[in-house]
Amino acid sequence: MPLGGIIFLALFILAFGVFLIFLARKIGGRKPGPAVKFEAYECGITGVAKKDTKISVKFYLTAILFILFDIEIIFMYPWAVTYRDFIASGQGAFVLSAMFIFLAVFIFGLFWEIKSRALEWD
Amino acid sequence: MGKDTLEIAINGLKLVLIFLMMVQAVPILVWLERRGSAFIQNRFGPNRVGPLGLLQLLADAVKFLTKEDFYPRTAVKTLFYLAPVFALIPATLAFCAIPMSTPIQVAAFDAFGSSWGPYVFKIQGFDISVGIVYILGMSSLAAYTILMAGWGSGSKYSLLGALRASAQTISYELALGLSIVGVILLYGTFDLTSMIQAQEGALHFQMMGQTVTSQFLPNWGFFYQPLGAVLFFAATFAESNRLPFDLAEGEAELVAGFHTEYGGFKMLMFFIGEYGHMMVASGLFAAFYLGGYALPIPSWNPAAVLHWSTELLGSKESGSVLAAIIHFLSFNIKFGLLLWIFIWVRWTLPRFRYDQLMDLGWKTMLPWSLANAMITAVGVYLASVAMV
Amino acid sequence: MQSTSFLTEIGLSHYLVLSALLFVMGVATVLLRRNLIVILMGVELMLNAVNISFIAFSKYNDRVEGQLMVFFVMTIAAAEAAVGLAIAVSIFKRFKEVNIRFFEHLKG
Amino acid sequence: MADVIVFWFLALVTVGSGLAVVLLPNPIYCALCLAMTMVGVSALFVTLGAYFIAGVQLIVYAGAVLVLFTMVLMLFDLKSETNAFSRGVITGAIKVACAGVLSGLIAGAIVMTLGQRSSVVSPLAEKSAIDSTKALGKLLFQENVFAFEALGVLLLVIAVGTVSLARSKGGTHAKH
Repeated sequence: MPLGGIIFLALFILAFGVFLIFLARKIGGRKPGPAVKFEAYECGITGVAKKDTKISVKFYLTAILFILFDIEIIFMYPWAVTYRDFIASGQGAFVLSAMFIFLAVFIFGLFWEIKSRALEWD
Repeated sequence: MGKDTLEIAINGLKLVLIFLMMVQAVPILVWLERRGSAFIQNRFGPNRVGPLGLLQLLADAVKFLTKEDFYPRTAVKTLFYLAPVFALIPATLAFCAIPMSTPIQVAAFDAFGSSWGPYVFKIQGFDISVGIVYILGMSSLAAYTILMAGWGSGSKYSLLGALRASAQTISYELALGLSIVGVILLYGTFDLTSMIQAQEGALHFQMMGQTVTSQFLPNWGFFYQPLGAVLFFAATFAESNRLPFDLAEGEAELVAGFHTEYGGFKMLMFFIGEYGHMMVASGLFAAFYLGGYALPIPSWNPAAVLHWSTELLGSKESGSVLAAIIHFLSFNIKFGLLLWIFIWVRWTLPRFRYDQLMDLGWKTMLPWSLANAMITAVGVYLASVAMV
Repeated sequence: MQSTSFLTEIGLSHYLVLSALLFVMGVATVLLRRNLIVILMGVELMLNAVNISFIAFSKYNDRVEGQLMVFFVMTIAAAEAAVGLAIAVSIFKRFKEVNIRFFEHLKG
Repeated sequence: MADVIVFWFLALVTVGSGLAVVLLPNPIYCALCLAMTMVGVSALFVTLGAYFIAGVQLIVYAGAVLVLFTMVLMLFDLKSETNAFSRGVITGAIKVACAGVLSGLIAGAIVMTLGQRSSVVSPLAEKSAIDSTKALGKLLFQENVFAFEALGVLLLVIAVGTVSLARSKGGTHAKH
């Protein structure tokens, strides 16, 4: 496993990117302007304070459901990679049915989420 | 990384070269995208600077470099500046794990008073035997870039764009991960090179002890996993935030999504990240479903090409170099075609609405990729059991 | 001579000490911080520290069970984080507050 | 030699970013530093030969759980806390002392066991990544099938539970 290479490349890109940003800062500079120039973009009107930005709770609900389903998918990976070995040793039917029971739970969960309208965006 | 100093140095240089290759491919793709979109929409596109507008790339780079360095008053400067740098890392690290050609062999030689080699250099950044898991892990880190940029800008548009983009990315990661299960079941490995080797030769289906062989078609994964391939490709569009799934930067609603406040080189880095994800997706698709670097004719498999080039050039080493060049070109043709499809789709399909996007991800693609994995499992079982 | 071998020969003890350090950092996060979500992060840090020692023992005893245990721990940890954050978000929606000191004065 | 440098580098990264989690007052920086720790831990798993687990660590922890943490923190939009740490000299001192005693106990336990064992245990035969993954899969699906199915049910329960929690209006603790 070329861990050293991965770390080397990550650090190289980090250095490269930081260097480029500094270069662009040096060349581009930062010119003064009226105070409104340094406001965050707000369609041309004067910005108001950022308090109470209402963000739908759906975003985090999606993220939670993503975690749970992601783990179920991760469980399928070692299964998929050993599946042919199990078939060769005659345990294919057992492992297949074990996974199908697991998937039945998964599918039940997915349909429950759909039916309970947890995934509706309006 | 290597046995001795020379090998380590060459492998390190190779990584830097792959990174620079990705970086310099981006202006070319941008040019291709602008000219291609102009062609599709029956207009001219950039055609003033240089022949066919090719020098536009250079002009753009100069423009990006000389732009004023701007950050809004409300920005969190650390995150604002770090986000574009981090945008480069996951895509590049993931791309380095994709095999691009057959290895080059170097014979032993004497230099600097000691003997070196023999070496085998792979045309691949890192040879990772759990390649798929590594690539998925690396590309799942891309969500941080988006969140850092969105929150660091201190702008409402950026924050909303970032939340949308990350919710979309993670939703489609499920369909992506599940469609890959079919591929893993098919080849029984995580290693991309073994997958490509499994796709050599002529197409043959095994079912209940019968084998049907087609001499004309290559043994590509696409013929075993058509549904999986379509789902995988669609999910990668959403992963790389490309139209028709570029809700994060729907201009009419969110100005430019999470990079609203970015300009100049910082925005260029986000671009490199986005195109990097497209390249990872295209490279993975080629490796999973289109035989990777192998030529599309069954009898011209990598071993045969290596044999032919060795006969032609007389030595094993120069033969391996020629074979590597041939396979590299073959990989790049597939790679380029897939990237062109990314561009083509962008200028053909309209954008989805956000609820449609989420519905498609959770209620259509997730169940279908689940069905694909189950069908593949049953198919592999039936094909193997009757064989025994 | 002792010090160089400590630096150049990485053994089981190195991983265990690293794991212990991370675990203590997790404990310190849970004890010292007042933000509900940062406390949950401290719990994750502790679980990760334990995972390191599981994997280290698994490697140095040449048994795969340690890896399997880590797989299970990760699953449970992710589930715990999901539930913890769901509770944190519903608390935040109700009280607009994530500082645990605030909840000392609640009555059931 | 390269392995040694990699280990010390990773130890530095994990411990450094772990300390940042404890000490930084801004919770968003805490979450990002924790993500860095997770990536470092994943790389440590690679040095220990657990390749698949390292990938899972990257996908599940760094790619999912901490993205959720970061998203929730942005949802709350907490800039920086005025008082991030517990107040009170006595309670604070007790807590720091607790952490110190715990670290001392753990370090002592490790040192004492090391004295009994023969210095450094040598790692056994190096396995290829795919073999160790296959061994993991076989163990999971032959001897631990029940645990696997139980985890499936657990995940289902949690999926249902979190959706109900997210919808709840706050239970009996109504705010007046």
